[in-house]
Amino acid sequence: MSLVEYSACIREGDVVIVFLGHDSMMAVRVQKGAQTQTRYGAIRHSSDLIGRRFGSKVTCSKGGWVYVLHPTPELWTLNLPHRTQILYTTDIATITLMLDLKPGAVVCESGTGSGSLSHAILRTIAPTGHLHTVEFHAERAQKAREEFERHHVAHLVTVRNQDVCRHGFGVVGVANAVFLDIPSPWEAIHHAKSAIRRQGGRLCSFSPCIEQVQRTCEILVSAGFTELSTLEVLLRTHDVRSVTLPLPDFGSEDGHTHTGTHTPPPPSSATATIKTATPPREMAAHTGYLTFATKPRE
Amino acid sequence: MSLVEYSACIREGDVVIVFLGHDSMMAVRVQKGAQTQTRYGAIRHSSDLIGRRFGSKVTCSKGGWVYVLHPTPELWTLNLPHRTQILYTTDIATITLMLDLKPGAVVCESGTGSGSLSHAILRTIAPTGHLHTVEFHAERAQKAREEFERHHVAHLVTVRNQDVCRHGFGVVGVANAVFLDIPSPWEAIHHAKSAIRRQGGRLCSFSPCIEQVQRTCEILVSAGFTELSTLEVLLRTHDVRSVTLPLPDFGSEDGHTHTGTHTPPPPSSATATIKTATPPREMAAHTGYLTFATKPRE
Amino acid sequence: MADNGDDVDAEYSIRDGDYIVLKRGEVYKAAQIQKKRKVIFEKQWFFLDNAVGELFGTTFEIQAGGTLKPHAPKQAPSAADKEAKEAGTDNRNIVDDGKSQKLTRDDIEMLKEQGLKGQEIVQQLIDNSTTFKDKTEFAQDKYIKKKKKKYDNNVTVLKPCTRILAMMYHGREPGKICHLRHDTLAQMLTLGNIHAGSKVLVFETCAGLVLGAVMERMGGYGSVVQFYPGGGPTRAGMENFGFPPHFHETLHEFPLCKVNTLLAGKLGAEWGPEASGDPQEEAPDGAEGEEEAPEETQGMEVSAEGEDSKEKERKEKCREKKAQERKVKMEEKRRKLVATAALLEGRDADGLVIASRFHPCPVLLGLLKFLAPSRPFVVYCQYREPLIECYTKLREQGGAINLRLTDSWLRHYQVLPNRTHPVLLMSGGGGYLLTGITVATETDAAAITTATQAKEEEPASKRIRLEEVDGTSSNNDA
Amino acid sequence: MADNGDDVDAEYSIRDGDYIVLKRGEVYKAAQIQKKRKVIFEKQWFFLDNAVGELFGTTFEIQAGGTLKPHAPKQAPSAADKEAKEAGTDNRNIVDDGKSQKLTRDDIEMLKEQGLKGQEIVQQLIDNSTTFKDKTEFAQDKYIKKKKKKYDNNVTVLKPCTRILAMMYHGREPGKICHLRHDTLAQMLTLGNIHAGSKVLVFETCAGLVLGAVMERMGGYGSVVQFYPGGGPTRAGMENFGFPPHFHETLHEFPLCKVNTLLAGKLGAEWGPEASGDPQEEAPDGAEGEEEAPEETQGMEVSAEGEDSKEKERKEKCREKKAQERKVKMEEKRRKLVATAALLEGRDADGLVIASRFHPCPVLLGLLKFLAPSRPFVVYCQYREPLIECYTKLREQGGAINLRLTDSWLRHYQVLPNRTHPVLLMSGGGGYLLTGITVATETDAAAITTATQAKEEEPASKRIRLEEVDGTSSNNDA
Repeated sequence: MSLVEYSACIREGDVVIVFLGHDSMMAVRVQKGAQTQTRYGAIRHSSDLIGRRFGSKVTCSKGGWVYVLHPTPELWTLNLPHRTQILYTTDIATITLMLDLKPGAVVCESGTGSGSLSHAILRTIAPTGHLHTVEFHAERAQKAREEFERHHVAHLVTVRNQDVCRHGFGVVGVANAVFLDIPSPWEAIHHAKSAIRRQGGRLCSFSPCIEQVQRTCEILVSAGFTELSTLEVLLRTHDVRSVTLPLPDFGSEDGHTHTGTHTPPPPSSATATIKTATPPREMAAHTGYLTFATKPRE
Repeated sequence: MSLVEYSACIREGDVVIVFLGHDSMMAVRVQKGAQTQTRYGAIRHSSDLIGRRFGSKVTCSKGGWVYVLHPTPELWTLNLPHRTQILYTTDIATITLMLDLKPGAVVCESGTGSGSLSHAILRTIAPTGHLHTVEFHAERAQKAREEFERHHVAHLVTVRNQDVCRHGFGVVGVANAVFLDIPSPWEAIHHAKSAIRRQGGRLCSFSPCIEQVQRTCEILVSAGFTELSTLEVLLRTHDVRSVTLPLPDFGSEDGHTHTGTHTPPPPSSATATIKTATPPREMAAHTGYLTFATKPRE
Repeated sequence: MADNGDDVDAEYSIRDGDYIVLKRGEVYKAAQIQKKRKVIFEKQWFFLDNAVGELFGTTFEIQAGGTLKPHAPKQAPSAADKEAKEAGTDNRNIVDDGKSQKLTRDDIEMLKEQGLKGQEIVQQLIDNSTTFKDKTEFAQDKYIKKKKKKYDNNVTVLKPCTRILAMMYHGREPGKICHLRHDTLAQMLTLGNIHAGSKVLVFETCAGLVLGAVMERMGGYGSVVQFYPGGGPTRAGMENFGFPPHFHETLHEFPLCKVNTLLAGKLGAEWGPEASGDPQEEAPDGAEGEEEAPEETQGMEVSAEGEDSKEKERKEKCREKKAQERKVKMEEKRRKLVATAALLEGRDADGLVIASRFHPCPVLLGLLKFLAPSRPFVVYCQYREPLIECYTKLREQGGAINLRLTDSWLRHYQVLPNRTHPVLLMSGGGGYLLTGITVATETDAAAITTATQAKEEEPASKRIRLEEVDGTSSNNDA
Repeated sequence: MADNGDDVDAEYSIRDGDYIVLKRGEVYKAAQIQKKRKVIFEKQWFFLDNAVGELFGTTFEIQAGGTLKPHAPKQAPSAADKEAKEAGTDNRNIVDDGKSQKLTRDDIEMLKEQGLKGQEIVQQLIDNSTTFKDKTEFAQDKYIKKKKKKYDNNVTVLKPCTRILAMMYHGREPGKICHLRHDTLAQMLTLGNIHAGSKVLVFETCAGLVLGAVMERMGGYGSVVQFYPGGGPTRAGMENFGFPPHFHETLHEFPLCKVNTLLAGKLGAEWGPEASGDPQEEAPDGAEGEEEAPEETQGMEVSAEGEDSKEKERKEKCREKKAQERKVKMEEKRRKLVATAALLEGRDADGLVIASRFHPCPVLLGLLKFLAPSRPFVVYCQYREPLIECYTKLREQGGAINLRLTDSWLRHYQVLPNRTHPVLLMSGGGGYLLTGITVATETDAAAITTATQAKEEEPASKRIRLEEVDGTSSNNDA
């Protein structure tokens, strides 16, 4: 198992996603002899997980069953330990496309945070690209390093514990793309610029507040970035379901409703059933503004 | 005919909406002996309009036909002469509800602009309310007055030609609600406050740019307004249509497709038809931010 | 029209029996002022007695024993909404050791005893939280909301209106109003051109909220006909508006199950003043149904028991009295039905508003027949598919133009210095609307004559004329 | 990995034969560098010859005779996007007298002769418009766009990529790509976990754009199987990416009409290396169809005419040669089909991406069988209803979890000092996605064995192992 390559079967040391049901999952590190408690009972790693094919149904000790899934960056995003606010898949997908990421790309990121985006970047730039990720918070940087090791992607990433606004990304002229998710992105723009190759590249800054976007755009323009584009993407999940609608009873022309005993079946209980999809009662209305820009060739 | 009361039949002097087809309409002032040219030919007012019931089908001189509709504020909004950018029905509906407008309400508005919102306000506050509308531009104020006369609502409205930021609404302590659609709403907030009754009332400010909203909100708070709420409403129209989707031909198990001559009818041309509704290719993404606030009782 | 004196304060004063809305933050609850009656709101109970005589919009503090004490104006809600917040932009420095709150439970109790108000306690909690400043804004808001809810003891008394009641229902019980969002209701009222003096048809199963909203916009002028399924119309939501009595006189009701009879022109023959119509025969009908049923069942149970003659006599009298009452009631009902039928027979209504859990297609096609030409109609449905069907059927049968199937998108903003952004959560959907305008169909010639005749017999309320303005060109009236 | 020297400029240099994208403002057009070949873009024609040797990203000025002259870097696009604008907030002072532009047509011609560039002319027009400053921002933008389009003679040459091509297709020919919006494509690639080294199945009728996007994300590692309906796969959109040759070696194709044969396990028997399979029999088949048809028709027409013997002989030879060619072609085709079948037979593909004008339900249910368990799939459809059906069917038959039906909403912002607001127009919808993850069904035990065996026979490209990292616990591998 690796977060950038599929395997068929579960091995010791793997991180697997235990799928308990709709919107209920957990990430589990597989260890010989270990047990994991779920609401359906315990999963014994040695007999229930190791050697099993990813995607298998596993019966827990109480008789309930779960599926064990191969981790992907997207499943990891839903199950990772939060050390910060994280980026979710909708934004990540947009960032990945708009930064032109692909295998072989060199990317700079700050901050690493909980590593949600980092894993998605690594998946896309593997096997020949590299991620330089900078995290201000020492403990978080260390935890990220450990996760990258566990997910077998450590060779693709360099984690630096420093302040990107002061000390930049630690590399110059190598990046195809830079991503910023920091409180004052405008303070890191010149570092971002110098990190990008002289042949040009792409930049993305993620900010929750419009004032941050405004300051960032101003600096981006003055730093010579072009093709500025600020956007928002919202994903809406629809609940597919059958809905039964009663049909109105307008009565017969002679003034009686059809509910009388002599006209079965009573149409006042007549219904029509439709298949439909309904939006959620509440959904994310905002995560942040995504500002993209191009550094033209020097 | 009046924009605040329905009539059954068309009379001379009425403004009627000639409905030519999907999204194609025009407002016409009915005058004895007059003619109106349409792409379907001429409409002769005396014989084709006067005395006819609203909603009738009228045959034009070239044989094509149109419907003549009773004007409503909503149809007027779609057909009025643009003297400025105008407010559209989606925002108007939200403004009307959120300002608690109803018959008898006294409303202050600035600027009058093309009168799109004014007519909708008048419809809602008639027959016992009053609209005080202030327009900076003299010619526009005059045109608005003339329109109100023609639409038989002049008794419900006072048009003032002045700068609301300098001279306010011309009334004090009478308004249930104030609406601002001006470049610097923050300069009119104190006038708005004094125009509202001492028992309290509602305020709405419409601004296209977020910086205007920020400045306005700041002043609203310092002026003692409460329950500040900034929002956006976007309406999306869906095109209802039938769509025919081809079904894939996976072939038979013996390796031949069903297109052979011996298996009629050929399923490779099999299709499924569904009824669906599709969003427009392009739609309005922004008109302005609506900021609402309450002036508490004094 | 415009008034500015002390004399109008009466209009703004809270009186015994008034319908009101309680508010705390974004939470609303409809209630009625009833003395010595306990009200429960946000897990707190109190009495509204002290609200009487105060002005609408007053914020009260809930004191020991559930009595209300009015705040001075100004001081109240705005201040409570502004915390001195200083947000961290991420949780960079937060180490969760369970020791972030320096105030103990005892400390808080002491603050309460010292007379600190809810908002002040929340501010104390914020000031004494070592991690608050470093929390992200989202986390701060969550924290404040949680604490506020726990320690807030303010409640504001508001005058009900469509805006507030629509937000209340959508927030508390969206299922009761078919998930109709307030901005969608706003579109309905405007696109339906609901206004004073018109004759509007309403069919809704939104607890009466839509009916109330329509009546508010009518302002007591004109007439509203509420169609209803089953036993009787639902009006709780409308009652919450607390309309003055004359508003209720403009409201009429008509059972769905009589629509076909009416359309066939047979209602008059059967129910008109000439036909005496046996009410007994009508009793088991759906139009009566639910309301009457329990009473009758009770009666039958009692008569099945063995009784002595005195008791029997009493029962007999009681039964006779009840029968008499029922007869009077039925007669009243008949009279009202006939009056409502007269409003509909002209097929010249000015507007139609549908918002129900019923399949909108048959409802719309049925009720559209009562509209005059050149009048708008609006149909709300929580789901898209039924309105696609409506649209298709209407296009097939004609008689309606300018059909629009729409949905809307509503987002709120937080506007604060350097922290402006959309509010983080929004409603996923506000339902769908189908709107259109009726037009005369080819075969309308006859109908027009009928309608014009019927118009003369309409109630006066429908015909409030602004003669001084409208009459200028009446010589040209055909 | 990280490189920073002049040596890598080659990668960024435009060469003859390169696939490129032309850009002006928000308008894109895919093209190929072909010397002396006229290109038409935005109603202007020119030759791309002078682009050869320049770097991607260069902006050129179109000069007289259609030759391109490169701008110096920096000077180009950013400046052109910034007008010194001063917007009126309404049209308060605009009186439309048709005299608002002080420059005459002759003046403009003179400016052109003086060598003023498009952007400069537009600025002149703005400066000489008496009403420009008073126009609303929206009207100003419209004015500038119109004038720019008329006088702009710059064009930028870009290296193709998914982002640019997706925006190009959506902007120019959305019908060709089933109205797939670029943000929706972004979701597909990410939710499909498309990455180097995996085996991905694609079925699309989006001109090859989706195929190209998948291949870009695979980076030439792994394998892609494109299923196709009718005569052959559509790949124009993929060609526009200009992938290096080794990318094409990872691309395989399989006709939809052979899916059932393959699933029945009968393809090997009929098409395998043992069976010689008469290619003639196969020719009229759908798998061949369109491509071959015109050729054959022509041949038949010719043979019907009367001819002398020499001519006949020549024709005969020609025919023989053609038959021979066809046979070779068929053999090649057979070989490829068998190879692709081998990729599919193990039913262990890593991803499935569907985006077509076909009803997605049968397509999805059919192709899902080729996926290994615990693998994501994504289905795009322009319409909602077919995906509701997919969802329902999948829930019934099982084998997939975490099903999500989604749509997305995309809005752009104008960020300018004191004029920040959402861009005034947006796309009404980006289509719908159904995503999910496959799981083993109860009856999979047998399939697992088969799949594991099949894995050994897979092409090496599928199995790029990062042994140094991944091998640490291989002793635990079952």
